[in-house]
Parts: sequence; structure tokens; C-alpha cells
Amino acid sequence: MGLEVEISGLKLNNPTVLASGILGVSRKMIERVIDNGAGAVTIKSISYEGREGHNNPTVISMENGLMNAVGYSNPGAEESSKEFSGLNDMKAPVIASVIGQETGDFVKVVKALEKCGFSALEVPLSCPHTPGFGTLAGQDTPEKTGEITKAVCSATDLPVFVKLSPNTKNIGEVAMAAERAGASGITAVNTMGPGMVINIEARKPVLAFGVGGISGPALKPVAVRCVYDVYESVRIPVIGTGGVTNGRDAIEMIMAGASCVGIGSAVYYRGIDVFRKICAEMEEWMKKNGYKNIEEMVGAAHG
Amino acid sequence: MGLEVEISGLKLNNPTVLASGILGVSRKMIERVIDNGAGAVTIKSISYEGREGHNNPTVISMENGLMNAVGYSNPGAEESSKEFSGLNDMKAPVIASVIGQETGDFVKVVKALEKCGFSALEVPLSCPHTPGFGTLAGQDTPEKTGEITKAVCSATDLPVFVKLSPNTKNIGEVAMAAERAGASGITAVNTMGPGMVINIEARKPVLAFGVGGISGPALKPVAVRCVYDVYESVRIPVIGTGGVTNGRDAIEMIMAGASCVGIGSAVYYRGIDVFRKICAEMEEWMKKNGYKNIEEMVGAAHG
Amino acid sequence: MAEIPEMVKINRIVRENSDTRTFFFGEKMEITPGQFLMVWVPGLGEKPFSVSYMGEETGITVFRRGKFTERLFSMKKGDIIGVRGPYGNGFGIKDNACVVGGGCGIAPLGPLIEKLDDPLVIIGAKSSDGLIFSKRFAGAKIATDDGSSGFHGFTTDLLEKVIRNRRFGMVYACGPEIMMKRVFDMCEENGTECQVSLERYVKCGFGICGHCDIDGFMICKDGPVFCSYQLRQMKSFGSRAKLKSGKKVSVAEYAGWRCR
Amino acid sequence: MAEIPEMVKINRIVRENSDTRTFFFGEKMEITPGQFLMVWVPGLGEKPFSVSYMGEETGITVFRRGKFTERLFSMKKGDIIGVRGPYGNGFGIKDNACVVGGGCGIAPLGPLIEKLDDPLVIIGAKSSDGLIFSKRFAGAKIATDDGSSGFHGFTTDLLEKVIRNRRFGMVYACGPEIMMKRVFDMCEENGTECQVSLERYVKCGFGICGHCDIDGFMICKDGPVFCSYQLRQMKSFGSRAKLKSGKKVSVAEYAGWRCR
Ligand SMILES: Cc1cc2nc3c(=O)[nH]c(=O)nc-3n(C[C@H](O)[C@H](O)[C@H](O)COP(=O)(O)OP(=O)(O)OC[C@H]3O[C@@H](n4cnc5c(N)ncnc54)[C@H](O)[C@@H]3O)c2cc1C
Ligand SMILES: Cc1cc2nc3c(=O)[nH]c(=O)nc-3n(C[C@H](O)[C@H](O)[C@H](O)COP(=O)(O)OP(=O)(O)OC[C@H]3O[C@@H](n4cnc5c(N)ncnc54)[C@H](O)[C@@H]3O)c2cc1C
Ligand SMILES: Cc1cc2nc3c(=O)[nH]c(=O)nc-3n(C[C@H](O)[C@H](O)[C@H](O)COP(=O)(O)O)c2cc1C
Ligand SMILES: Cc1cc2nc3c(=O)[nH]c(=O)nc-3n(C[C@H](O)[C@H](O)[C@H](O)COP(=O)(O)O)c2cc1C
Ligand code: FES
Ligand code: FES
Repeated sequence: MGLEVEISGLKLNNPTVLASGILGVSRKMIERVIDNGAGAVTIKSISYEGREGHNNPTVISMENGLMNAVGYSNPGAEESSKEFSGLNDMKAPVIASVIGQETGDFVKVVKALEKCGFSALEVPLSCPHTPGFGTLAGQDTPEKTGEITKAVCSATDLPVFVKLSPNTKNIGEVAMAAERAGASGITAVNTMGPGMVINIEARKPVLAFGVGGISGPALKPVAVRCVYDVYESVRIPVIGTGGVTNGRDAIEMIMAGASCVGIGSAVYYRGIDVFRKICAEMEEWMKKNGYKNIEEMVGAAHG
Repeated sequence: MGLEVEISGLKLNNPTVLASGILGVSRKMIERVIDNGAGAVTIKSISYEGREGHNNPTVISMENGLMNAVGYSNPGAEESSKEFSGLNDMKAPVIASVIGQETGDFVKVVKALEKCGFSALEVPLSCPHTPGFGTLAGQDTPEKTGEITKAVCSATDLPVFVKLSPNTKNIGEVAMAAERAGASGITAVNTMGPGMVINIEARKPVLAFGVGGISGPALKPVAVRCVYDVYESVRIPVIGTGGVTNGRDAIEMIMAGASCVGIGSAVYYRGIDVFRKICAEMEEWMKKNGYKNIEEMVGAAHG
Repeated sequence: MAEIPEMVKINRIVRENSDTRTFFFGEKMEITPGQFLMVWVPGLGEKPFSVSYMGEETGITVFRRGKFTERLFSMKKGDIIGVRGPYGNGFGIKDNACVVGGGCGIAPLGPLIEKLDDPLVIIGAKSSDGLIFSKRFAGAKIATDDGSSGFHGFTTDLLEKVIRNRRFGMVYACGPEIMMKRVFDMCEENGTECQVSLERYVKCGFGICGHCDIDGFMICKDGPVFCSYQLRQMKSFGSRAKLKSGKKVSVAEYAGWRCR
Repeated sequence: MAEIPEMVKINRIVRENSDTRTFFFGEKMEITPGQFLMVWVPGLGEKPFSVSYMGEETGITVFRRGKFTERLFSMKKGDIIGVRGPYGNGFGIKDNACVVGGGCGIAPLGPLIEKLDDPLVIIGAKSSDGLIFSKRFAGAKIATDDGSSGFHGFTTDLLEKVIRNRRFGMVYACGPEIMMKRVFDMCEENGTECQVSLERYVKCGFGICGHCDIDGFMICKDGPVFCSYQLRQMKSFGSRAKLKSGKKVSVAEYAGWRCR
């Protein structure tokens, strides 16, 4: 029995992938995540110019999920290309996350990160809380998604994963637009909402930006449905992301149609070694239920 | 200090309103809900022809919310007008929930229920899991919402509340369309998603319909944001619905902009006397924090 | 407190009669006699069944009458089915009891009888080969419509004779609704308290959708077991029930639809 | 395990010196010395502050240096502010300890000193009127840059003299990073273990965003207190820190930005 997966040419020891925006801010940190069992890691999203992001509070933990409005803080493409260099040495594939406001911005970042040794690119068109980006900029329509995906795919030889929003009405259509434009895979999904938490004693929303994207357990059922829909719509593989916290969640996501699973908020719930823990739980369940590999479970809930 | 509220001409002893689809299937049952402290009640949605709805399982409870795909089962407008007659005797306002596929269907139901003594009508254009209705029929666009609202408002003298979906991209615009078309108020929101839960041993989605709408705690932050957005967009009052489970939740919803709060899933979490419980908790908090009435809290988190 | 069907293995299947079988699951569950489980067959549906055996194994006793139960009958030891629950309000235990089960209605009464202190048990069926649990409760009085075993007549006829001579602390009954109504009426005349287990179409099972409503009471949450005090407030008891759409029909029509 | 700021009342405010005040909240919290709270001023922002007093009241000691702390200084007894936490990994308790606090860096060391068994305490400041907690820890050795009180020189100069004559089980330090680096280097030469409390820009506070990263360690989760073993792996310790965007600059530039 094995947990290995291959997705768009990337070979992973196991199907757990660190989601973008969680921990992935430095080479040392992603090394540490890999040491803790991640099958692949995604770095925090990089824009061409550096960004300070929104003011604190930027991340809070609710009873059933996290809510964040970090606002894409990042040191910009130049700085990042220095931080993440020589990634070929890493013990697992490293995926760059590339953001921009205009289509050309994405291409500029791709070029700036060209020599780092990333194994793939992820293009989130789905952030719900950063003006100028993602859903707030309409990047989640099939048209815009097609346009940006095409531009990124022309600028690189690496596999390109397009990251979709659970808030988009017809996620299947957006996935199809990405596939047509050359995407190698889909990451589904980014955070949900946005939502808002008000502190009633303070009479104010808690996040400085007012609203934020929801991740963690509260997102899981919506993410599973999105992955299910995407799987029905396209033939390229899916990184199923959203609320995966334990081995059962991972298998649920895989049966919905994911080839591997993104893991973000679970780092908060179960610590940085959550990757190792989830793999152990998956193995145990697979043994008990007679599964030999990941592949035979992918999409098993369909039909 | 008092909990009384007036909303679109309806006088409520307190701001808790039974949400549609929960318990409101018979006259006896809504009497019981009123006896348990509800300030107003909404009956289960009625279509012109009777409907069996989806097969079981239709409702499940997840760790952080409920998921349902009941599919609008109801005995139809004729039967319902018999079940709910002489409502003027009731000790609290009773709101009819009216659904249809075509615009004309709504009007037919309104006419059939005319003599029952309802205090207001609610028009949900927002169900995420019933083909032919709500978001699956595109009733949540500003255009369709305007059209249906206008038709219903022309067919009745009662106040009309239009019930919106948290899944609609620009909920503020839809609310504005409803207001322009003559709505007296907005109910925000219906269930979220849809979502899906897969039983991995069975390799199948649990709900017979596959997907279902999410309610309860998982919905709350999204519902609060929706109410906040609607409050910024229109001047008509809002029934804030989604995940309200205790007094603090109710006040959070009110500070986001709601004039009263819908209560559905909390019946599951805290029993049928949840209305009384929430009112007691609100009173206690208001006393401690120096508030004299509901009105001074409405929209307090804005600006 | 997630309430999602969990898959359990069928440990063994016991034939009670030609159309009735008991299915045992390995799981031990915390159950009060009278409570029910929601049983899920993926891809087909989910329906309520009373717990008929409790202890190390949990059992449900199923009467074959439609496509769902037909599918259950096609299952074998080792197959898995989904279960959530237990749900509802079970029987309250009282001394000096009489227990009346008609047909498959004996199912929820099984674990009750085992908890009661020397109750008088009446088991009835159309004919002797339809009797259920007559071996499990060897001391029970038997009634058959055709007289092929025990008393010749309905369980209610037998009960009528019995309560004429003895004052019970409680009469428990489950069976066709017309039978339960008769038991209730008899008890009311006689001044005896009773508890009966009703059936209505169940959707959520946990008191939220309201579909199982019977005059403001929820079968799934307030019931399925109701006492005399509650039954007195139920105009629909013995007369009307709701179809899947919520349409109210006569109990006879409901029963027919239910067994179509 | 929701982690959302809760509003707490300021119970009292104590002036430590012209630019430093201690704010006490009524709440008693479960805290390990060295842990910090995220303090929220609605509409303005949220920043980390070490717990400087624990027990029936919880206190933070704040040095006025920018608009956030300025706003805190404008607050009065009875005002409410948001607090979440405590966060981070505090000090590990060791016998035979030396504690070195520079300026406001004495804040997290306060509750530590009260837990330690007779430690040698060194408190430093630019000049005598800048000293914090010198009355609270009357037995402490004092160092001032200008010699206006106690030893004339930096805390590190005083420490150097002290460790020449005495072998400590642990040296604890908090203050400007350049001071902590000097302490660490001295301890390394001397073969003494140390623990220091570092500062970096904190966002989430609970180990998810990664922003407080220092060479793969998270200030908010692995720290803010780090031991020699960890410090040895940190190339950036004493040299580089990240701005709000994540841009890495020299610690001096960070400190300047931080106090602008
Ligand atoms: C609380 C309760 C306990 C029950 N306990 C038992 C028991 O121990 N043994 C037993 O054999 N039967 C029991 N039943 C009845 C059982 O749930 C099924 O209704 C019955 O087995 C019909 O199955 P079927 O194969 O005929 O299904 P189908 O042919 O699919 O349906 C036939 C009819 O069954 C009824 N039915 C279907 N679904 C439901 C539902 N979700 N809720 C209620 N009725 C439904 C309807 O009237 C339907 O027309 C119980 C019902 C209730 C409400
Ligand atoms: C673990 C930890 C414990 C701390 N304990 C104390 C303490 O006990 N007493 C004390 O006076 N100060 C403490 N600080 C520093 C404190 O958090 C603030 O950085 C400082 O008070 C600056 O406030 P300001 O009024 O200058 O804010 P501003 O003028 O708004 O900001 C000035 C500078 O403060 C720094 N800063 C702002 N926000 C943060 C943040 N979220 N995380 C880290 N640095 C930030 C930045 O460098 C910024 O440029 C601690 C910091 C950390 C990381
Ligand atoms: C604090 C935080 C920051 C995030 N930042 C990014 C980001 O920069 N880019 C991105 O594509 N997604 C970002 N996300 C979304 C995650 O990558 C992921 O899609 C989402 O959190 C759902 O997965 P989870 O439930 O496992 O957390 C962020 C999420 C969190 C919680
Ligand atoms: C079982 C169930 C059935 C529902 N049926 C309806 C319905 O018929 N019509 C409707 O407008 N909303 C329906 N809803 C949505 C609720 O009215 C409400 O908008 C939603 O559940 C969010 O509120 P809550 O979190 O308090 O449950 C239903 C919700 C549930 C859980
Ligand atoms: S079946 Fe839903 S309330 Fe009983
Ligand atoms: S501040 Fe987010 S990980 Fe430390």
C-alpha cells in the first residue's frame, strides 16, 4: 500500500500539499514543513511589487474555522526570488503562487521567479478580501480566468494550477475555462465568503479590513462540493483544498475527485506535523478498508 | 428595557422570528413555537402544486451546522390554506413563505393564501438545492428578483419580505432590486453553498440529492457579512437569519444591521424553547451593557 | 454532535417469520426502549426502524413491505448499512404493566419487556406463523385473528378481557394505528394510563423539519412514544396522517401508501 | 477554541516612567512567564505585548513609541480594550539564574523573576529615570548608560563582569536585539545556556501565517522565548528582520521602523 501520487508530472510521496498563505514565507520554513511530512508545498502568494497587506487583526479563529484578511502581504517578486532560490535541492516539489491585478502582472512575476527551481505555478484568481485581486477584481469569471491562465501558460513551461473560489456560482464553467486555456490542474478552493465577525462589546468588525475569507472545518462541505463539481467538468487533476483536517477528510476530498489535498488551517488545529498525522490516518483507514493506493479512491463517490 | 420591535408595520414582542422550513408545517406547531417565545413565525414555503421534495436523507447534522436538501416538500397552496386559516387569532404575527418556478406561480400562491390572516409574505428567491427554484433557477439575479417582487407586491397589500441567498455575488444589488420593486423588507439569508458530505465507507454523498444548503453556526459569519452589506445598500428593514444560536449571536446580527433575527437550526441545537432562551440572554446582555431597546443597537457596527 | 449515518456491519440476520427479519449490528449503543434508528441504504433512501434488541448487539426487526425493506432483505451478513441515532423519546418504565404488540409492532416492545418487572405480554398476529418474538417471550399470551394459535381474535379483544379483571399501572402498545387507538380508547374508559408508539413519515429525525408533526407533537422528538396525556390532545391520532408532501390523508390511506 | 479578541476593562494604570506605563486588567489568566497577549484597539490595530504581571490581575507594560502605544496612553481606567491569548512559548524555569532586562525588555521578565528562586537580576536603562521595575525588584543590580544610577555602562557590560565570577544555570534576557545578541554571544563563549525573548512583526499570533518567521522558527508559536540551541540555528538573530510586507531588512532598520 502506498500514498504516492503523481499530479501533472509532479511526483509526491504523499497527497498532502501545504496550501498557499500558510507558513510558506521563507525557504527555511518550507523546509520545515517538508520535514514534517508534506508531499509538496505552496509558497505564500507573490505579487510583482511588495505589499504590506491589511492591518491587524488579519487572522482570527472562530469556533469552526479561521477567518483571514491578510491582504496578500508579500515582499514582491524580486525579494522572493532571492528568498526562494535553488529549490531543486528540496526534498519535495515547491509550488509558486503567483498573483497580479492585470494579466501582465502575473507574467512579470512568473518571469521573476523563473530561475528559482519551482516545480509548478499556482494562480489564485479567487481571493475574496483583497481589492484589485481575485473575486473582488472579477478574476473568477470564465473569461478573465481563461485570459490570465493563457498568459501564464505562455510564459512558462511549468505545470500551471489555477486556484478557484468556492464563491463563484458555476465553478465547473470556470474550471473548464482554465482547462481550455492550458491549465495543468485546478486547485479548489480558496477561502469562502467573505464573512464578518463583530465584537458586540466593541461594536466593530474584528478584522481590520472588516471582512475576511473563511477556511477550516466550516469550509469543508462547500469545498467537497466544489471539488465534486470540478471533477465532473474537467479532465485535469484537482488539488482539493478546504477544511481538510484529518485522514478521513482527506479521503472524502479524494473520493469527491481530488488527486491530492491542500492543507492550510489544519496547521492551526493540529500543529505543523499535521501532514505526517494525516498520512498516518489515511494509511490506517486504507489498510482497514482494503485500498492499495490513492488512485483507486480518486472520484470514487461519483456515479 | 424592552425587546419589542416594529418591522414594516408588524409588531413583535421580541426580535426572534421562526425561519421558514423549520417546524412551520401546521397551525398547531406554530402555536407551539409562539408559546415557546417566538416574536413571529414563518411557515414552511408553499408552492401552488404540492411537492414530495427530495428523498431521504434530507437533513443531516454536521459538526458545525446542518445541511439539508428537503426540496420544498409541501402539500400545495389549497391544502395549506386549509391548514393555516383564521390566523388572526394567533398571539404573534405569522408570515407566509411563497415559492414558485415562474413569476405567475408566486401570484397564484399569494391569492390562494389571501384569506388565511397572514401578517406578511416572505418570498425566498434563494434556495440552493431545488431544481426550478431559487438560485438554481436564477431567481437571485437583480432582474429576476425585481420582476418577481413586483408581481407579488401587486398581488397583495401585505408587507413583502424578499429572502436572499448568501451565495449571490453582490447581495447588496439584489437587495436594491427588491427594494425598488416594492419589497417592505429583506430576509438575509437562506442556506449557504450548496455543500456536500460524502460517507467514505459508503463512497456516496449522504444526502439523497447529493448536495444541500448549509445552515447553523457554519453559516453565521457569512450571514453577518450579508446583513452588513444589505444594511449599507437599502433603507428597508432586514430580518437577519443564519446561525443565530444564542443571545450574543442575535445582538451581533442586529449590530450588523438586522431589525430582527430569524432562527432555524438553533431549534436543533437548543430545543424548541430556544426563542425564550435567546430573549433572556439578550435582555441580560443589554442590561449589563446599558442598552434600553433593540432599536439603538440596529446597525451599531457600521461607520 | 454530528448526526450523519455511520456505516455498520450486519453481524447476523434472524428470520422471525416469512416476511419479518431481525438484523443485528455489532455495535453496542446507548438506547432507551422505544427509541428508533434512521437506517440508510446508500443510493436508495433512509427510514426509521425501532430498536428491537439492545445490549452487546443492537437489533432492528423489519417487516417486508416495500422497496426499501425488500432491499434490506436482500442483504447478507457482513454487508454494511448506514445508521444514525438513536432518536426519540422512549417508553417510561412503570410497574404492573401490560404490553400489547400487534404484528411487527412488537419490535419496539421487545427491549421494553426485558426491562419491565413481570409484565403481562400480549402478542398478536393474523395467524400463528405471523407471530414474532413468541419464543423470546415464552410466557406471553397469544392472540391470532384466525385462531390458529392462542386466543381467537384481535389483541384488543384479548386486552379487553384482561383489563376487566385486573387494574394495570400502565398499558404499553404498538401495532397498526387502529389497534393503538382502540387500546387508548379502552384505557380511557377504564381509567388506565397507556403509552403507545406511533408512526409518521420521518425526515430529519431530530426535531427540526416538522414533517413528522401530529397536531403540534413531533413523532421523532416528542415521540415516537406518547402517553395518554399527549394522546388526548391529538385529534389526528387514529384518524389522519401526512404523506411525504405533507398532504393530510386518512390513517387508512396513509397505511395503504405506506405498504404499497 | 475561538481566538477572537475579548473586551476587557482597564482596572488601573501605573506610571513606570515618563514613557512607560503598566495597564492592569481585572481578568486572571492562565499564563506562563514570557507569553504575550494580542491587544486590540478597535479601528486602530492589534499588537503583541508581553505579560508583565500575572495573578489576580494581568498586566502589560508598554513603552510609548508610535501611534498604537500613544493611543493606549490616552486610555483611562474603566476603558475597554480587546485581548486575545496568551500566546507563545514562555520561559523554562532553571535554578541559579541570571536575568537581564534592558529598557522595556524587563516587561516579560517580571513574572519570570517572581517564579525563580533568588535569581541575580540586572535592570538597565539609558539613565536612572528610565529604569523600570527597580522598586518591584529592590535587590536588582542596576546599570545605566550615563551612570546616573548603579553601574555605569550597558547591562551587557555588567553581565560580563558578573559571569566572569559566577557560573549560572541559565541566563535570561530581554531588551534591544543587539543587547540580546551580545548576551547570547557572551554565553556561548562562556558555555552558559541562555533564553531570550525576541520580537518580530506578529500577524496571526497562533502559528499559521508564518509572518513572524525567523529562519524557520515562529516567534509567536515556537517563541517568543528561544533557547541557545534554537538561537544557534538562527542566522537572522541580531542581523535581519522582516517588515510588515515580509521584506527583510537589517535589525537596526527594523528597530527604527518599529519606533518611528
Ligand atoms: C418511529 C418509527 C419506527 C418504525 N419502526 C419499524 C420497525 O421496527 N420495523 C418495521 O418494519 N418498520 C418500522 N417502521 C416503518 C418503517 O420506517 C418503514 O416505513 C417501512 O418499513 C416501510 O418500508 P418500505 O420497504 O415499505 O419502503 P417503501 O416502499 O420505500 O415505502 C413505503 C411506505 O413506507 C413509509 N415510509 C417510507 N419512508 C418513511 C419514513 N422516512 N418515515 C416513516 N415512514 C416512511 C411511507 O408510508 C411509504 O409510503 C417505523 C416507522 C417509524 C416512524
Ligand atoms: C512577542 C512580543 C512582545 C512584545 N512585548 C512588548 C511589551 O511588553 N511592551 C512593549 O512596549 N512592546 C512590546 N512589544 C512591541 C509592541 O508589540 C509594538 O511593536 C510596539 O509597542 C510598537 O507600538 P507603536 O505604538 O509604535 O505602534 P506603531 O506606531 O503603530 O508601529 C510602530 C512599529 O511597531 C512594530 N509593530 C507594529 N505592529 C506590530 C506587530 N503586530 N507585531 C510586532 N511588531 C509590531 C512595527 O515595527 C512598527 O513599525 C512586543 C512585541 C512582540 C513581538
Ligand atoms: C491565513 C491565511 C492566508 C492565506 N493566504 C493565501 C494566499 O496568499 N494565497 C492563496 O492562494 N490562498 C491563501 N489562503 C487560502 C488557503 O490557501 C486555502 O485555500 C484555504 O485556507 C482553504 O484551505 P484550509 O481550509 O485548509 O485552510 C490563505 C488562507 C489563510 C487561512
Ligand atoms: C431543514 C431546513 C429546511 C428549510 N426549508 C426552507 C424553506 O422551505 N424555505 C426557506 O425559505 N428557507 C428554508 N430553510 C432555510 C432557513 O429558513 C434559514 O434561512 C436557514 O436555515 C439559515 O438560518 P439558520 O442558520 O438559523 O438555520 C430551511 C432550512 C433548514 C435547515
Ligand atoms: S422528522 Fe423532522 S421534525 Fe420529526
Ligand atoms: S504571526 Fe502568524 S505565524 Fe506567527
